[in-house]
Amino acid sequence: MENKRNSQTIAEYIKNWSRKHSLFIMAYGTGCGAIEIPATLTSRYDAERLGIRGAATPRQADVLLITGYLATKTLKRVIRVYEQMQDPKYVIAFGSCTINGGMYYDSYNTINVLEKYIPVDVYINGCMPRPEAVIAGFQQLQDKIARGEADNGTRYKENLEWYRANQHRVIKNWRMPDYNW
Amino acid sequence: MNTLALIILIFFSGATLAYLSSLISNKLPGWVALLTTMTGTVLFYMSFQNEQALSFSIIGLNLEWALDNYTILFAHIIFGLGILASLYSVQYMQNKSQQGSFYANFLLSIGSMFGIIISKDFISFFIFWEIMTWSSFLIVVWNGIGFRKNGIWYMAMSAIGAYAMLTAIVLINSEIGTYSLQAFFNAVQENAIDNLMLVSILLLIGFAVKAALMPLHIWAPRAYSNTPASYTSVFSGALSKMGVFGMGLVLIRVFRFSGLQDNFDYALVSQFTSHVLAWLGGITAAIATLYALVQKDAKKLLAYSSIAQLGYIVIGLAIGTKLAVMSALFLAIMHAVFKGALFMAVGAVERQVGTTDMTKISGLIRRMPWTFFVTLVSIIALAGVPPLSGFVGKWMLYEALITNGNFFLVVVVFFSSTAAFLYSYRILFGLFLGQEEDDTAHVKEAPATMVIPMVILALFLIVTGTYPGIVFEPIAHGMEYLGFTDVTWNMTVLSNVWGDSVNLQYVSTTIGVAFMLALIFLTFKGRKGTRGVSTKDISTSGEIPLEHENLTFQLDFFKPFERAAAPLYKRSITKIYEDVANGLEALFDFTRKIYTGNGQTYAIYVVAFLVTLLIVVQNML
Amino acid sequence: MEGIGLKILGALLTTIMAFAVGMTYGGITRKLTARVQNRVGPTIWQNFIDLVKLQSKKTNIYHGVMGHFAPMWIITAAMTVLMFIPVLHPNSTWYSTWFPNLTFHGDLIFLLYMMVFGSLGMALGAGQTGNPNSAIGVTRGLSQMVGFEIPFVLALVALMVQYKTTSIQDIMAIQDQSGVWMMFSNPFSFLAALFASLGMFRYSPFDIVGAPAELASGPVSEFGGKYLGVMMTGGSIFAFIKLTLYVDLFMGGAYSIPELLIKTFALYMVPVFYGWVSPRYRTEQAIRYFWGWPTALGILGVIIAVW
Amino acid sequence: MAREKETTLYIGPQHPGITGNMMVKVKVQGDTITNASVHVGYLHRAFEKLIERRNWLQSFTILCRFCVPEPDPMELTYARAVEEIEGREVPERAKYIRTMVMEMARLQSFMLWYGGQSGSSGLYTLGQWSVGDRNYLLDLFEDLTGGRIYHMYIWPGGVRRDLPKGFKDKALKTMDYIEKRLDEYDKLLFDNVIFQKRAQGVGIIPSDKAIEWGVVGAPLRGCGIKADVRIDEPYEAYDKADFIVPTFEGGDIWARAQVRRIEARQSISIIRQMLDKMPEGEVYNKVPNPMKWKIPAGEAWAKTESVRGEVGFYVVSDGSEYPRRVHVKGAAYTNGVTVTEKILVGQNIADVSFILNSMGVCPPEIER
Repeated sequence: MENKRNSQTIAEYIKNWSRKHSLFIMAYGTGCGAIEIPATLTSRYDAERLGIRGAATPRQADVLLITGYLATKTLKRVIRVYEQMQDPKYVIAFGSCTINGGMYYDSYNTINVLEKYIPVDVYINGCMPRPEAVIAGFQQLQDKIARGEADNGTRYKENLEWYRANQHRVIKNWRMPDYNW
Repeated sequence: MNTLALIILIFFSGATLAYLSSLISNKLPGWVALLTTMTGTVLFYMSFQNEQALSFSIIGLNLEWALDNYTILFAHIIFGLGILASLYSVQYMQNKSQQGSFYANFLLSIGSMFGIIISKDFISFFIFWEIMTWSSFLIVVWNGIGFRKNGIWYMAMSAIGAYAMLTAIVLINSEIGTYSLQAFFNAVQENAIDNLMLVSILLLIGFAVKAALMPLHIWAPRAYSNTPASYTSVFSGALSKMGVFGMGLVLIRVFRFSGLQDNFDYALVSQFTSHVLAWLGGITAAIATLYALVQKDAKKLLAYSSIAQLGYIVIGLAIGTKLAVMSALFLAIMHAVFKGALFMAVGAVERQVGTTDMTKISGLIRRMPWTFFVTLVSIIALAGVPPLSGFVGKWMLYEALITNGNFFLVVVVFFSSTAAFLYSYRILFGLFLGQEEDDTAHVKEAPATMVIPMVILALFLIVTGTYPGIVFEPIAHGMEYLGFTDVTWNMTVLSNVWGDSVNLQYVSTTIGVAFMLALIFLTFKGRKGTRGVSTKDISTSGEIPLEHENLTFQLDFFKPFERAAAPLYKRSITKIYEDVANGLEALFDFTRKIYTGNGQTYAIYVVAFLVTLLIVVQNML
Repeated sequence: MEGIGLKILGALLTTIMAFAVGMTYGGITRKLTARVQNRVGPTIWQNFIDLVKLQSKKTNIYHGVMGHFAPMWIITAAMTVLMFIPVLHPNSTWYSTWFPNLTFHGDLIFLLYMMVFGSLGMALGAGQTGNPNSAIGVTRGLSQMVGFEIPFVLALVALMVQYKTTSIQDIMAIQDQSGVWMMFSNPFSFLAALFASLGMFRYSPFDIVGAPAELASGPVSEFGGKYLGVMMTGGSIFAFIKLTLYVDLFMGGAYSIPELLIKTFALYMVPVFYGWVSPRYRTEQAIRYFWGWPTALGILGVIIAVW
Repeated sequence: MAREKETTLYIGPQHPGITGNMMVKVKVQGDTITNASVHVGYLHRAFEKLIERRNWLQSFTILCRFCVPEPDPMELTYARAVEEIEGREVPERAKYIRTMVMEMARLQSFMLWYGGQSGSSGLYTLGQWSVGDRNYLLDLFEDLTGGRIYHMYIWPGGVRRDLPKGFKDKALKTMDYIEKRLDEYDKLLFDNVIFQKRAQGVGIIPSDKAIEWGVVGAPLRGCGIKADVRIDEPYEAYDKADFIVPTFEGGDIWARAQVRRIEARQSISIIRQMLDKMPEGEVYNKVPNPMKWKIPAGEAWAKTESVRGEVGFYVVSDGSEYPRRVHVKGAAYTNGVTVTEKILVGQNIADVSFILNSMGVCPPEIER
């Protein structure tokens, strides 16, 4: 693990370094965790000092934040947004609900395990995670990027069939444009 | 036989032939017209180096026809556009009815335009002018649709112009006793005409109608948008230039080089008229631009844009300095080229899609790439963005205005040409960009005979953007005919009287190099894994649009701008004319009551009219 | 032809400087903005990092040929304008060695039009993507341009009339000879141009083109990765160009690079300061704003220049 | 189906201009909205159903998640309904604390509203300040309840804990700070000519229609109608507080913003009064073993005034450990869906997120 950074070529190192220090986050508040995003980005916690800033559209974004539980209706939109993002892309999942459903484990309208539908890089535990935890999560992601291990988009592409099957299982009304991944 | 007469004869007999051939087959007239224009053009270009002149007399009137450098300048426009338009026309008109009358009038108007510019006497000038007016009118109402809406304004305005011109001609004849143009110019030089200003202004009114100068422009949007596109390119490109041709003669030869500048009154009035005209041109440009950018129909938009562009040309002529006239003539030629190309492109869209309503079409870029290319080039030229030739004309116009001290006029011109970006984008976006819809999925590129003329025009724009000297040369000769001396020009360098210059070669080289670098960098870097996607694959906030939902922004494109400029849109000139017309109708109603049916009363009226006329004329003389 | 290598080197140097200065100013702005907002803020090199990141992103998609060309148009326009603009004062030694480029071969009106070239490309690219937000953003941008061009052109006309030239070098030279900067000899025109610059830089309250909360960043909403990176580069060069143009025209140009930096930075802070405390205008309000006081000032400036 | 003429714009769910996870689909002609429809359902978690499977105290974990920006009114309303069914007394001191918590929640919600206003209007400085300063209030909450966002502090029978040591001083200090900062925000926002131009005459709710449409909260008071549960049917210790409920004429964004501006000041005043007047004593009338706690059969309707307007809970008990039915009348539904759809028509695209923010739309509360 420690050796990984040294084994990178110079070009890879520069790429990963720049990716690490410039994370554009997708402004999509999918669940209640979104309430701590403004706090994270504004003056007290100031995520911009780490190079984190908001992006308005998926084309420009690097990080997709899944801020909490996903209703199936939202899941569909999240998949679309995620697929429209440009590689390399990362996913950070907030809160217990994305890990195992959390307090909504028995709700008929939310998904329980996010990992089944899109690949996740970093989970931030808690409900809701404090801004400090969010920033710690970001730093974890940054470390992962610097090590060159964050390959979310590739993972998704390689296991597309599996993800698609899972997605189809929960989204009954699948009316999505086709992508030639 | 003299070539000039031969060319005229070819066109007029070609017109007859075209009409007659339509009785045999509906496909024939197009080829006849193409053949005729080709013959005429070849004849002209074979012979125009020689000084051509012809004079003969019919029923006691001496008619003189001759070629000069100013004439040749406009002949280039007429024949260049004429031959391309007739080539374009063959396929464009393919499935339309009544081709016989269309082509007959088409050839008549081209022939009569040539007749106008070679006429060296007022009689043939006026006759050809009227033939041109009538033939174009017949094309405007050719399909019988919207005669009252579209044709009537054209006829009314043309009539005003024709009467003004006729009055002027009669007045000139009463002064100098001949109809010869040369005699008129000589008389002007010697200050032998008493009411020269009246004559000039009447002539200017006659020409302003064809040049669609405000407030005489209202026929133009209707007429332009109602004609088949193959003729509209000639209509807007060449026919409107006849007004410019005449205005150039009056404004430069009569006002500027009359040898009367020492006469204080005369100088004052001519200066005043020039200024009024220049401002009229400016206002025309501004208002027409504002109207153009609210249009929904591409043809109408181009029609208003034509009016605006002619406004710039009129400004240049009215300012009358060397640079200004040069810019005006350059813009006149360029306008013929890019507006010809644009009307052809829109015509191609009309033929392939069936409509030119920009709220109904979108995303044709992949279906009609050549048409898009032509439109793009023409629009860049129209907007005056370097490195295409529109910029050259605009640059000279601005420099002429600034160096001449027309500071506020330059702001008006700048306003209108900045606002022109809005409608330029409107037409590009409206037809070619935006969502690619399924209902235009079957659309194919226009046939080659339509694309080739357009592409030729576009290439001309590109070449003259860097080498405007190609066009400057005939312009300089033409300006020498108008009376300018030492007209200097350079192949690739523009310069004004203050000595500031733009080197176009450097401009286009820099743009080319920078663009190539960017192209290489962007295209070859990270090319792998990039896929072209359709316009359906856009970020609609994560949502998936429904089938019937429209994702192209089409309606009321520049609404905020309209709101901001609301006072400028308040009063339409058409409305004013309609008010006047209503007033006149009431007046005529009243007049009709005077007609009692009694012969004696009529006699009294006639006598009273003659007496009044006599008094008026006496006072005037 | 001797010295063509030197010329190319000079052109390269100009481009790199313009790029670096534009990017750094952007970074400094971000830092200062953060300080105003009680934050630490990113480093001032953050924009460079962002750019490297954007260039290192894969480009998964492109929307047709105009979408592909749009960034190129922008960078082409930026580089071309840069070649024709005198970065330093013609009398300075640095200028004659490194920065003359093609500045003797173009004038003010040419520059005005050349600057539009990039916007046109951007508009076309945004149009092809088919995103309605992009098209609305473009129409807003074009409308706003008609707004601020009026005071700007009035100021330029005053300038050209006052100095009887349209060449930027001559304008700078005359200011140098008379010893009075344009901004003092004709303050009204300068103010008109300054107001126009607010619209040109598209900071609040004139950031109506991108307006994230309204249009999700408008024209650029479909551009990511290298496209966005190239646009960003072009944008920073353009920022430098506009600032240098203002310095050349109204502040007598600069003799050395530090002087240039000080002057441009001072000018740059005007829209930035204004942006910190302003909400966004609606489009028609923005246009009306430019047609109000700035235009009146511009007309006053022309009148003063003539008499 | 034939293609529509008007352009469809999706504002949300993933859009910087939307408040939370919902969608406003607008049809635009030019930049004028001809038709707007608010789409919800992105956050549906079936709360009312889930509560039926939780016992009386477990429900509180879910209750506070009804409305993320301001969870406390939900807890209070539910607690009051439960207390009413069971007939449980609340100690006097707890009433004061509850009132104070409510006003603190209101205040932090106002701070967030300032942030939203800044985002939608492009005045980012304001948002950075106010959302940053909001953390001081959240610190107070943390001291008091242990949680930043979700508190679960108000329980049937009182509040869970008494004030911690030194809380009063800290709270007063924070209030002084916030009050000072509010003045600065006002200078930045309300004195700004551009904001005035943007806000005045935009997003008008006709005052004669306001009641008919079911407008509640600040938008209603912005129509000049004085309606506030806190004075109409005072609960907890509101009858002992001295405060005004501001009303403004006009019904536009400007009026609503003014209402909020004054209410924020009033909240500070109420918090100070509560801290001042607070009697000593118990804070919690303890419930028996929560897992076995049954309350008698019955039903109750309780309502409180949240920052978005009136929130009502209708709770039915069948005498078991679990609620039989909990129905929530949220404030945001009428304001955020039906009324917003109506007033968006005829407005500019630029004003959509402005109007949404001024209506105090809170998607999680709409969905439940």
